[in-house]
Formats: sequence, structure tokens, C-alpha cells
Amino acid sequence: MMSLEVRDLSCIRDDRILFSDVNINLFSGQLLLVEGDNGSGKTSLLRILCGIRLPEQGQVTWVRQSDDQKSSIAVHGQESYAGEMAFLGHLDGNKLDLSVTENLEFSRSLALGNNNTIKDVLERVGLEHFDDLQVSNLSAGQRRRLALARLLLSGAYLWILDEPFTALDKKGIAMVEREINAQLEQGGLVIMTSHHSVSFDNDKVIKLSLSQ
Amino acid sequence: MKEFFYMGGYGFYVWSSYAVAALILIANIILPIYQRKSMLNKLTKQLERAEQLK
Amino acid sequence: MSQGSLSRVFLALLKRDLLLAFRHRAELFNPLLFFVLVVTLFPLGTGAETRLLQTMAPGIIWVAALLAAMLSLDTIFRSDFEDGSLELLLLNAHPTSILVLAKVLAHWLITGLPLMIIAPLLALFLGLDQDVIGLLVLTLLLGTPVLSLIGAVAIALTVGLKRGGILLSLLVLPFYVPVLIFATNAIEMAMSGMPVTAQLWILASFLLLAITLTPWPTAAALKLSLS
Amino acid sequence: MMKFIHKTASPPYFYRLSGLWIPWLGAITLLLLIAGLYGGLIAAPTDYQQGESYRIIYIHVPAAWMSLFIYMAMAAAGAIGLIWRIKLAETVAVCSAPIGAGFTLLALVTGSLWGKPMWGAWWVWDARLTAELLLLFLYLGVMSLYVAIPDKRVASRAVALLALVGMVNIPIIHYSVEWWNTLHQGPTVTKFDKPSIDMRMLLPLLIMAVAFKIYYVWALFLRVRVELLERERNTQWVKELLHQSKEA
Repeated sequence: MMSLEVRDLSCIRDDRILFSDVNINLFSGQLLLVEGDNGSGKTSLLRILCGIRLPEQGQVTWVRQSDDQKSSIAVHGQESYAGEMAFLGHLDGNKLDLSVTENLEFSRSLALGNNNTIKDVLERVGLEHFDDLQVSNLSAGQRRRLALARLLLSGAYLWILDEPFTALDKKGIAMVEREINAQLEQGGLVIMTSHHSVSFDNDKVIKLSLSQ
Repeated sequence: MKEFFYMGGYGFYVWSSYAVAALILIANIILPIYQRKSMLNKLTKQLERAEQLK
Repeated sequence: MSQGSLSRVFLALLKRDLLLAFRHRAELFNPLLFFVLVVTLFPLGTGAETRLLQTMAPGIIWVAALLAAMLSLDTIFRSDFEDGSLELLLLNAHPTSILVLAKVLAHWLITGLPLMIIAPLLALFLGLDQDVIGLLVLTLLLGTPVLSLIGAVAIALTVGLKRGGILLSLLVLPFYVPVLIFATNAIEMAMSGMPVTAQLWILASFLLLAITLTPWPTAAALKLSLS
Repeated sequence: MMKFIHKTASPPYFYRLSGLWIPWLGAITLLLLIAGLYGGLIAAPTDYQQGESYRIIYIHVPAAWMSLFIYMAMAAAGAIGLIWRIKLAETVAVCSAPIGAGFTLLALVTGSLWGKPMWGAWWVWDARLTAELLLLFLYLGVMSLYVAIPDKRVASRAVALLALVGMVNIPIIHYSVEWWNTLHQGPTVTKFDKPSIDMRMLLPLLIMAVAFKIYYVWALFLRVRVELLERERNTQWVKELLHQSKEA
């Protein structure tokens, strides 16, 4: 069992208070959907949760719990947390001048890794016929799919996704929803923002609204 | 008195040194005092505007 | 994380950056070209009197190398910042400082090493004693990695900014002074037949210091630039 | 202990406290300056080698000391700010830079003004002056980095980091410049560094040094207050402060 605990989080950007006193408890198998208008601080919140940005106040703790022991670590500055978390931001993080496979090979060497093969995950995101192409030849939607393939290879417990559906077609959206469900099923955690309406089991979803 | 300003022929160098010192030291005091005043004015106006909107 | 996988990541990142540089071959020659151009300008500006050029040669070559190294700094993190892969380099189980070291090493192999190779040719242009050309290359070997390592800190601080150009030179050049002093001094001393082991040891210790000390601030600065 | 530090370092508390201190700091600075100037310009005897021109040292030497001292203070405040995430420390680091740059510039200009009659040239590549020039570049780098980064919280952390890196490098830069200078047989002036042991000459120098230190605290407090107001403008304490000043 893993869980993410957020206590009294607040964030100031360019002298403006984006949000304050945010509290979250997210457990294995749950999805946190962050909602809010443009400029309400969704992206800033996700960047704080993944450990890039420092919060103005408050703590984010990652808790690992097995039958007999419990360990918790503060998220910021802890590499062991960063290894168990995978982040997908606005930018895909692909190198345009490398091929699809080269990109994935490199991200696999960075990640904790799991048993999925590169071939498997390319099939799951629908890029199996593009494996030797340079990313610069792919469409925006295909690049997004490649970024998602990276998540599937990472073996991370927690996914933090900032607008994962951007640039994806209907099939792509269905694919992402399927993969998120699978991740939750395996006991993983997902935190995401989305402008699209999403269809997940309500008992799995926690909503957090940032608009005042 | 004249001798004091003459500084044994080095008057120009000595007094320019002290003048530059005075200039820099005073500037570093006056500037923040002035900045604080204009900042307070700016913030007060902002606050008034915000209160009018309420 | 075991040691094995850390060195594997180091090599994977090194390989990735070298591969990317290789796919942009055309840009590889830019710093080199700049280096040669600046050195060529000096005889035109000061007159081609052999004695004068000879005495100034170590300084000219080193200042040109310094500027070329500085101009090429931007490529260390720029493209990674723009396509978002820098975030991924920070968010993983490996210490960022080690990854930074891999990137700087790749950058040095791409930009610093070519300078070292072309330097003997330029030394001949300026009429530098043939005996000290080997020493010139040695000082470049010890010195240019320090330039890359220190430059990485400054570029990490400014990578998020739209216009970092002049700011970068202000941040970097004062820190380059010690390397410049000891490298050129070694060559000058050797030209007048004096021993230079002290200078070389000092340059070597600069290199060791830079390798051990700069990756941390670079990693911290990258994190700041991304927040 | 930490509790006390956090309380003192809280912006509203510091703002109020510094407001009380500033008049006293100003008064002490002025008194010390008057004493130092009297001692240096009038009471101290003429130097038998340099004549009256040596009186520049009462500005030059304390300014040069301050230029290094403030850089150290800046780096120390920056380190405290980075490690314990104390906002006030970050602000102190940021506000120290322009004051330090002022002293560095002063040391350079007075060095040049002293050098002209002594060396016959406005600028000589003397080790001390060169190191001081590089120090000025370091300060300017810190200041422009702060201006260039739009988010001021991020900017002050970047400044703290840069100041720390600079701190490690300053001794290295200093010694390499000295090495370079001795090998190139530049002008070295020991007289300038060690004033005669005559107490009437030495005492004003020490008084001026203390005056400059207190002046630094004074100027620093003034700057920190402005910076705090700007950064905390959305907080309750600034709003209350504005209301009070409006009513008064």
C-alpha cells in the first residue's frame, strides 16, 4: 500500500496566492482529479506534488506501508520518491532527433523499470509500426502517445499527469483511460488534470477543485 | 584653512575621493528611503482600488 | 539503487547526448570555427610582427578558447529544457549531480576536445615555439573541462530566461580567471625555459575541485530554473 | 532557539523592529564618521613618504574591507535562506548586493585616485585593484541575475546559490591574481596596506572601518524594508500597516 499525504499546502506565484490550505489523502487504487479554471494553479500544484517546485508552505509526504512496517518520506529532494513517481507535463519530454525506440530505451535506463518490453508498450499505445522513426516525423498526437508509453515502462506507483489528453484523438483518449484504469487496478495512484470530461468509476475518483 | 584644502598638493585626489565616498554612501541611504515612500503610496492606492471594487 | 545501474545511466545519458550531437553534425563546428576566427583576427589587429605574436600567443589562444567555450555553453541544457526532457532528468531515482556530470562530459567531448585538437595548428599560425605546443594542449586538456563544469552552473541558473546572453558572460567570466592565469602562465614560463610543474598541478587540482564541487549547485540551479 | 530565530525573522516582526533601530543606526554611523574624519583628515600627522595623499586610505581601505565582508555576509545569508528556507535571510542576501557593489566601486575609484599621483597613471594592473575589479563583476552578476528572473522568490534563491559558488571562488580568484601579479612584476605597494604604526594614523582607520560596518547594517535595513513590503504586499500585516498609515 502506498499513499500520498498533503498537508496545508499553499502556493504563491508572482506575488499572487494561487491556493492555500490544500489537504489531500490519496491511497492505492485512487485517482485524484484536479479541477479549476485557467490560472487557478493546477499545473503549479502538480509540479509541487512531483517535487520540482517548492511549496510556499505545507508538506507532501509519500508513505509506503506493508503488513508490518510503515515508512514515510518528505517528497522534496528525495530521489527515492522520484523513482516511484512518473510525471507527464505539458511538454512530452521526447528528444525529436532520436527514434521512438531510442527514446524509450533511454527513459527505461532512467526508470525503476518493470517487466514490460518496449514492443509491448508500443503496441498498447498504438505506435508499434513507428518504432524506428525519428520523433520529429511524428504528429503531435503520436508524440503524446510516446510520452505515455514512457509511463508504462517506468514501473512507477504514482502517475502525475498534466492534461494527458492534449492532442489525442478519440481512440487515443480511450486508450489513456484504459491504461489509467489498469494502473489503478494494479494498486497504483494517479493524479491528473483535464479539460475533457473523464469517465472513471466514481468510487475511485477524488475531486479537488482549486477555483475560489 | 587654505592649507587644509590644498593637502600638500594632493587636494584634488584627496577631496575627489571623499566626494565620491559621500556620493555613494548617501545614494545608498536616500534611494531606499525614497523607494519605500513610493512603494507605500503605490500599495495604498492598490488597496483603495481593491476596496472600492468590493 | 546499485552502483551498476548508476554507471549504466551515466553511460546511457552520455551516449544519448553524443548521438544527438552527431545528428546535428553541422552545429558541431560552430565553436571551433569561432575559435579559429578569433585567433585569426589578432594578427590583423595588432600587426603580424613575429616577436609580438609569439609573446602574445598563449594569451590569445587561451582567451579565444575561453570565449568559444562560453558561447557553446548554451547547448548543454537548452534543448532538454525546451522539449521537457530536463524535467525527466531531475525526476528519477538517480542523483541529479551524477547526471549533470554525464551531460557536462558529453558537452566537453563535443566542444572542448575539438578545440584541443585544432590548437596546435593555431599555435603554428602565431609562431609559438614548437617545444611548448604539447604543453599548450596539456593546459587545454586540464583547463577546458573546468570551463565546462563552471559554465554548467551559470547556464543552469539562466536556462529558463529568454535572454541570458550578456548575463551569462557576466556570471561566468570572473570564475574563468584563475584557469586563464595559470594556463597562460605555464606556457609563458615554459617558453623561457622555467619549470611549470606547479602550474600544472594547480590546474589539475582546479579540475578535481570542479568535478567534485560544481555538480551540486548545477543540480540545485536546474531545479530552481524549472520551478 | 529555532523558535526565537523564526520569530525574529518573520517579516512583520522584523519590519517593526528595524523601524525602531534605523534612527539609532543612522545616528551612530554619523557620529563615528565625524570622529573618523576628524581623526583622519585633521588629527593624523602627515606621512613622511606619501605626504597628504595617504589620507585617501581612510576611505579606500575600509571600503575594500567592506567589499569582501559584504560578499561573505551575502553568501552566509544566502546559505541560511537556502537551508532553512527563511525568507528574511534571502532578502538580506539580495539587498546586500547593491551596497557591496557600492563599496567595491568606491574602493576602485579611490584606489585609482590614489594611484594617479603615486604611479602616474589612473589605472595600474595591481593585484589588489584587479581582484577588486573582478569582485565588482561578481556583484554585478548577482544583481543582474536577480533582475533577470521574474519570480522574485526563485530569483532570490538563485542569487543565494550564485553567492555561495562565488564565496568558494573568491579566495581562488584572489590568490591566482596575486600569483599573476608577482610573476609579471607589477607595482606592489606595501605601504598602502600597512599604515604606519603611529596610533594617530591607525585609530581613525579603525573608527572608519567600524563606521562603515554600522552604515552597512543601516543601509541594509532600509533596503530590506522596501523589499519586504513589495514581496509581502498581499499579506495581512502589510494591509494592516497601510490602514494604520492612512489613518495617521
